[in-house]
Amino acid sequence: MNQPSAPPPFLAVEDLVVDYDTPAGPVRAVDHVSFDVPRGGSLAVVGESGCGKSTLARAIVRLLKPVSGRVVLDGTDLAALSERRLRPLRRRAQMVFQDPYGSLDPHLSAERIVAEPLRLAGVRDKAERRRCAAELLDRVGLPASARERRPAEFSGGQRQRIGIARALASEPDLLVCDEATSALDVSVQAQVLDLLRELQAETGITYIVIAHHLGVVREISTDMVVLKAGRVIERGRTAAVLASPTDPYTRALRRAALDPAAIRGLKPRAATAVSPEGTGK
Amino acid sequence: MAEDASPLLEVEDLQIELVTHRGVVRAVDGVSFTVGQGETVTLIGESGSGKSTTAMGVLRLLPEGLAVLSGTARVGGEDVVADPEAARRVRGRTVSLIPQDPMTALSPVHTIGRQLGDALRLRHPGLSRAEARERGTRLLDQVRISEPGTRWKTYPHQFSGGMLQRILIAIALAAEPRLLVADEPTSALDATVQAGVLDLLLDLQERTGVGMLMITHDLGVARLVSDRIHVMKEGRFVESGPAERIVERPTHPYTRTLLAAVPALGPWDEDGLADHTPLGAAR
Amino acid sequence: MSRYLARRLGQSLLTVFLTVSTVFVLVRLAPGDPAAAYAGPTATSADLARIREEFGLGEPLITQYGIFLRDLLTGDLGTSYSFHSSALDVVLERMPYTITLSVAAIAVTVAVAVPLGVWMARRADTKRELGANVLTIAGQSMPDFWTGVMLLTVFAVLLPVLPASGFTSWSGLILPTVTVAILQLALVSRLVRREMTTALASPYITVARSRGVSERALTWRYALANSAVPLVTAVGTRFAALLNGVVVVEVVFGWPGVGSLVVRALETRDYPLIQATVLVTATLAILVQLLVDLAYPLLDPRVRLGKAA
Amino acid sequence: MTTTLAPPERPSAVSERHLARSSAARQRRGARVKLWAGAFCTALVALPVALAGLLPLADPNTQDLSRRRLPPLTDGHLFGTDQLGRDLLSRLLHGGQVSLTVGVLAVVVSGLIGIAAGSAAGYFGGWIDTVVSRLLEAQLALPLLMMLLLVVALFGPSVTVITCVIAVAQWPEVARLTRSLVLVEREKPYVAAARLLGLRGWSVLARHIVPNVLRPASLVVLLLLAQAVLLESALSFLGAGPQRPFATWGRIISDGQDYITTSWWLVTLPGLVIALLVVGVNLLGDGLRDRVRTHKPAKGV
Amino acid sequence: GPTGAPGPGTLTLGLNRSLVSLDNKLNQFDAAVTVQRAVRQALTAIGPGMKPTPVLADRFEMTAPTTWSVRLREGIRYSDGRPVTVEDVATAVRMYGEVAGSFVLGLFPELPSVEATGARTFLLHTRQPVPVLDRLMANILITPAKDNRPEELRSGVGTGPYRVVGANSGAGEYTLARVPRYWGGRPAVERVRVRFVPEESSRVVALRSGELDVIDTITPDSAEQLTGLPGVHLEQTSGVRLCQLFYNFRKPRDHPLADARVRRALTYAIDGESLVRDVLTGSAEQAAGVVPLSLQGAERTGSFVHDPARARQSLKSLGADGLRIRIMWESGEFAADTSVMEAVAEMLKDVGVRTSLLQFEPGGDILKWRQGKGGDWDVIGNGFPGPTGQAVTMLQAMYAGTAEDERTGDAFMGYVDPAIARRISDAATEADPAARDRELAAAQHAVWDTWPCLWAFVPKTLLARRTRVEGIGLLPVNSYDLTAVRLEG
Ligand SMILES: Nc1ncnc2c1ncn2[C@@H]1O[C@H](COP(=O)(O)OP(=O)(O)OP(=O)(O)O)[C@@H](O)[C@H]1O
Ligand SMILES: Nc1ncnc2c1ncn2[C@@H]1O[C@H](COP(=O)(O)OP(=O)(O)OP(=O)(O)O)[C@@H](O)[C@H]1O
Ligand SMILES: [Mg+2]
Ligand SMILES: [Mg+2]
Repeated sequence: MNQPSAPPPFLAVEDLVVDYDTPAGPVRAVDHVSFDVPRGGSLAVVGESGCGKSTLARAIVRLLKPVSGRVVLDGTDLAALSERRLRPLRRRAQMVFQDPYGSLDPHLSAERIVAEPLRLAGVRDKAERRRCAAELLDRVGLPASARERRPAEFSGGQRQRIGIARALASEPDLLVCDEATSALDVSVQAQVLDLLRELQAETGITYIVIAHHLGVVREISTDMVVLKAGRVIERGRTAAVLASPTDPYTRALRRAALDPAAIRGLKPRAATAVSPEGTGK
Repeated sequence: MAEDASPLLEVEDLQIELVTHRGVVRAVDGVSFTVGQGETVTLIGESGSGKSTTAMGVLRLLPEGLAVLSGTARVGGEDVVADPEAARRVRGRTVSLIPQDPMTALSPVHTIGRQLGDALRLRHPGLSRAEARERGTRLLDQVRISEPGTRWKTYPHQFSGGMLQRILIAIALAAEPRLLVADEPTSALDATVQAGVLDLLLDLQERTGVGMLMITHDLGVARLVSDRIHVMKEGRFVESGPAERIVERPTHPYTRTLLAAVPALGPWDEDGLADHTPLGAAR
Repeated sequence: MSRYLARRLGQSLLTVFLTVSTVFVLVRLAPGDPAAAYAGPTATSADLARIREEFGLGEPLITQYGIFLRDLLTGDLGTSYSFHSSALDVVLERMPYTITLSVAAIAVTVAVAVPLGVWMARRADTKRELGANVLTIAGQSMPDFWTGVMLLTVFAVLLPVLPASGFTSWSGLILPTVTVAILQLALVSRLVRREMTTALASPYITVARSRGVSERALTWRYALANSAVPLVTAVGTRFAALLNGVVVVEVVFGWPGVGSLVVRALETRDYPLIQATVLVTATLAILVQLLVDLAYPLLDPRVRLGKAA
Repeated sequence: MTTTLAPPERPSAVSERHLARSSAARQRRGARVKLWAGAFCTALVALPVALAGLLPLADPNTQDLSRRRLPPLTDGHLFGTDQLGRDLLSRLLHGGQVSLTVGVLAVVVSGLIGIAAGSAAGYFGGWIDTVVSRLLEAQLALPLLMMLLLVVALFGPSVTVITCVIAVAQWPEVARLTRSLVLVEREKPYVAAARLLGLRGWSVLARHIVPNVLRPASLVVLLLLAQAVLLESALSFLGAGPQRPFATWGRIISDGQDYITTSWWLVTLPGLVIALLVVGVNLLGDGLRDRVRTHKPAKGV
Repeated sequence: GPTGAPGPGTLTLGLNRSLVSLDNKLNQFDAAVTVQRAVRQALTAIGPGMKPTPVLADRFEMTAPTTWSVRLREGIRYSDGRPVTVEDVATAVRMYGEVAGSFVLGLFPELPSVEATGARTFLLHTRQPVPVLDRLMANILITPAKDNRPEELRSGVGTGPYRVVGANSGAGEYTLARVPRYWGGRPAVERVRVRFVPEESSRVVALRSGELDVIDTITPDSAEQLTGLPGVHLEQTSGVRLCQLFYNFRKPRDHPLADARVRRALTYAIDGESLVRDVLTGSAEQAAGVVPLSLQGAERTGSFVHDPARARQSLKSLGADGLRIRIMWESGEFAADTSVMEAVAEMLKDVGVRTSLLQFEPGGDILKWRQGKGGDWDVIGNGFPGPTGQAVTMLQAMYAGTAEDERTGDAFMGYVDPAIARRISDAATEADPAARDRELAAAQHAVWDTWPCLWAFVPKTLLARRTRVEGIGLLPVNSYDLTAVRLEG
């Protein structure tokens, strides 16, 4: 896959397989997925709901142990590492969770949640940590008055932003965003996307973005892969894939994407702008 | 379908204040709107502006010790602000809710079948377990959960976020409500499934005249399904109007900012003629 | 799951075995002489030597242990020194009493403490909740002996409605059960209260409420099911402990349970009886705990047993 | 964003009544009441015990056989006298020093061991769980009193031995509960999030999981206080208590048992003192747990 | 009436110790005797005044110093109708000899051999004279030879007025029913229920509520509490048990306690009267001899005097004023043991003797200490039973220790006095009752003069009954004859 001349990819996922154990036996959620992302690149993962995107994301950051395959981050295969060997590398690969509420420790205030990774990063001074956390929260658009609140006291979008701030606080080299902006209104979303791009320009951070909104995908990613039922069915430059998708599913996806500017007319409308071949039913 | 001229939901000057440890927060500051039969009214607006609070307030689901409601909110003619009992009566019958955060909205220790079945049997007390299961699987199928039969006995943590969201939609529909309050019902769904679900909802609206109060960030969705849109910011409506007008001729600066911020999808080759990087080279 | 079960059963067997072995060694290391306790104050050294011989206490510890193990395999736990009959039989004769009292006490505890805890959760931070707290805590803080005698005085002497002692009729079960239950009430009710408060504030409760689920069902079906793991654990632990007998309550109510038996066996250094009691109660207690452990995944499907984090 | 009452064009509907009945206020009030009531009850017992040496009390061991078993409030004996004519109050206060130590140590030691071992077992699973679980299972499976008696028989009935024995006697119950709570908690997404940050297992446990299970676990721990104090009375009863004539609460109670129907105060008063203390400590614990830490005081409207 | 109250024809006894068996080969405590003898009987019994009375034997005579002639009563039968034979007696004696660790065996200097001389007559032979054999034989219960085994019998029949109709020996509960054709008179009570109620206050509550009819061996405090209650009556007699605070006789020669004068001086410190009145609430008597005076052959030898000044002064003059004393005892050795010990400690403190108290868990090593193998001590609390009712048995056990015994630690608390020991053994084998009593009296005076105890007392035998129970002739040995008991109303 890699040309000999090209620089080694920053993240290479090779033949990744992830199973879930269920009482009824293992369920394969990710099925021989391979791709790679260069340093400073950003790759979008799109696909049908339930196709294994989150699973893939969790396997990349090694919250799940893959059945087989490799996740090579900057030359190190994370998949094979023991928890202890992995721990020092953890900070480099962070993730924003799809479940913003569940992934926040309910007994900590927003500020402490964001300050936690700073402590790990070696910021010893408590006041300094608070200041940094406050700044991060500010950057994702959370008001200063909200810093002392606990997760239960926030709106959905605000929780999501706390999750983003926490992930950024680690100053990772790789950030996996699992639907990180799905609960944000478009203007805040734009603000967050700006922030991510800005950071990328500054620090060369690499993104893997899971999103359903193709507009967001287009804005943030340079490349994309399309998953279906745990397998990669299409990949390429984002612009190209969005402009002329080849796989029937991708085409259906593209067709179903709603562009407010493009919708005309009154209800009832043909919402089923999807051709039957594309829904996969 | 009840031939009732009065709106399904009539909110007037609704104000919701949250009494927190840090003082009183006014989350919703005097909003008024109505949702009539067969109508879809959409709230869009800033994150944290009070959309969910409004929705929950209308259902009187905010903790009694936390929220102080004032104004009126009549659901099917009954004012739930004045009478908490009325809210209890209408919930699960006249009105049902699709909550915002699907991952925490289901009891983790009960199977989804149990929770969906319960919802069904609340609506139809006579239903046997088997019948409930039969209807339930059909509902799951309608929201495009594959293999609903085998998934009936699985637990929420075994589902993806989008699947849970669809299950919650199925549960909300199980109540066969006259009014559906949907808080970002498709935010975790990909476009094809979203289309399917919206189709289902619109079809339902067509058939039964269900009224919908919808909250969404996706202006595309808002544009598609809404009759009226209210733009919310800091607890108030900054702009209200028919969907087309809001999307096409926004007057308030905030609405304009919002519309301007919508990520563009870009052009595409609908016929699939242009070629692009072939499969296999991801760079 | 079945592999886990097999491993757990193996481990539990081993635990029972080690427990009994520990006791075997401990009672022999501790000062005290079964022969002396047996022979009474007038015995001479010669008597003692003969009795020791008779009991097989002359052998070195390791030999005694070997014999003990050999006999254990054939289900023979020896003859009780003070009862002069099979130690196992003596214990098994008392076991029904202990089990009856334990089951009754746990049942009453759960039947009272759970609704009380739920009530306390609903009335959180009110004067009445405070009152309930104070009463239950005070109830479990008073010496069990005191509680027992007070109940006896009231219900057997002042208003003679219940028998004072023994298990001559089912009504004889009431007072000991109530006494034991009073000792557990504070813990279980407060635990239920705490867990229910958390559960009732969870989003899924709100969502279930939005579906029109009645408050009753919300509390009893949803919130309680979500508090089940700690509740079952606490109750299971208490139950296991009760199976070891409740010495004081047994003594006060003349209840022929194993608790007072083992204390008496210890007083007379009745080694076979001590070992038999420990074997029986430990097996039961460990079984109860195994069941509690196995219940976890049923009570909360997220729990994965035997897996490292 | 919300406004914390920006230009109040619209009057707030929040009345004083709402404020007073809001869960925030109720919780704060509840916590305060519990805190104060708890502190008061605790102090009412603990202070005199601590100051027993300084208070103008009769000698706890001086007997007066002609004035034995005087009921409370007679002849200057506030709590009456015991079966040998010793001043009960003085014995309670002097003996309380050991009993309180036993109780507090039991709570601290059993609590710490129990929470640490239980949460480690629940979180790490594997062999740690096996070892801890089997250990606590074994200890729970043994009749507690028998084990205490054996250990005391082995090491002699000194206050130190008794204190240590009682202190470690109760960890299994705490450990088991903590373990079960952690088993549920560790599967929650926020734990995965914490692990992802690169926290060591122990830090995840200590900083994220334990604080979330501490509330229910500490409930059990604080209730151990009474059990610990009373266990000592069972030991005293069987002659395994600390050396006579030194009075501990357990000893006073066990000696008074013979007289419970003739001289009610000999057991009832020490029992009430223990109950008062335990109620106090538990309320104090509740109050501290429920206390709302806010930087800004609540503002009215 | 209260739940659980016995019916009109049923007598319910509440024992505080679990009656493991109705046989007594291995298990005999005084209160059990009442029940055991209602089912199985011996040749004789100890009656009022500690005199032997014939039961199964109608003749029991010493025909030579080592030979006794016995005749079985005419027409006695077991409850199942079988007759009692000489073979049954011979087997019973043999079985008591074969069982290991028998308590009964300890009472006999040697077991007699049985020589049948007729269908109902036989001779009992001993090697040494056993002048009290007629009393000792009261402990050998007769069972059909066929059913007898060298172990405690779980079932089986006896000649007694009652037979067992229900038993749970693990729980210590028995139901006895009247034997229809009992060879003696028909007992008045139809059914007897025996229950084990370990806790004193529960027994008291149960008696008050009418659930129990008789509770024996009650503590001073229960006695005090039950006095004057309607429906309850207290019985008491002087007891046969001796409770002592015995000195350690293994002290080195130069130790103050090795000096009888120091031992006596210390006794002056003890206010025995107050102990009896205040601590034991009048339920005991100070010892006025070296054995309880209710025993046959007991001699009044002196009494304990309370005189702290004299104690202080003598101790000083004997150079023992800095004495420190360690008192030890096993929990439950006698009623109110801890209170007595704490009070004694305080009294000793008043004469300048510092005391430490060491209480042992039951079953611990108290015996080792008593045998001098546990370590040093000064005074031990000890209760000594007198089940035979004979002074000589008790004297032999306590004061007849020889140097040889002491090598194994068997001399009671190290008490070795060859002259006294000889006297006691001579008395024990003396066939002539008058001479024996003279000899014993002299020995008792000699013992008293060695001041073996810091203090000693004889607890009274106490029993409480509902007033509906009549005819309990409580004996000092703490048993009574169930056949004589009647139920009124
Ligand atoms: N318990 C609480 N205590 C204090 N503030 C709260 C509490 N609950 C909600 N809020 C605040 O109330 C405001 C309204 O929240 P709401 O959930 O209605 O927002 P929303 O419009 O739904 O936002 P989003 O689109 O992000 O979900 C937010 O600013 C939120 O921070
Ligand atoms: N704990 C689990 N046990 C069993 N199956 C699971 C578990 N978690 C997820 N799955 C299954 O794995 C598949 C992939 O789930 P995943 O969460 O990766 O989907 P996703 O692509 O992120 O979907 P969405 O867009 O809806 O979030 C789903 O079919 C889901 O049912
Ligand atoms: Mg997902
Ligand atoms: Mg919201």
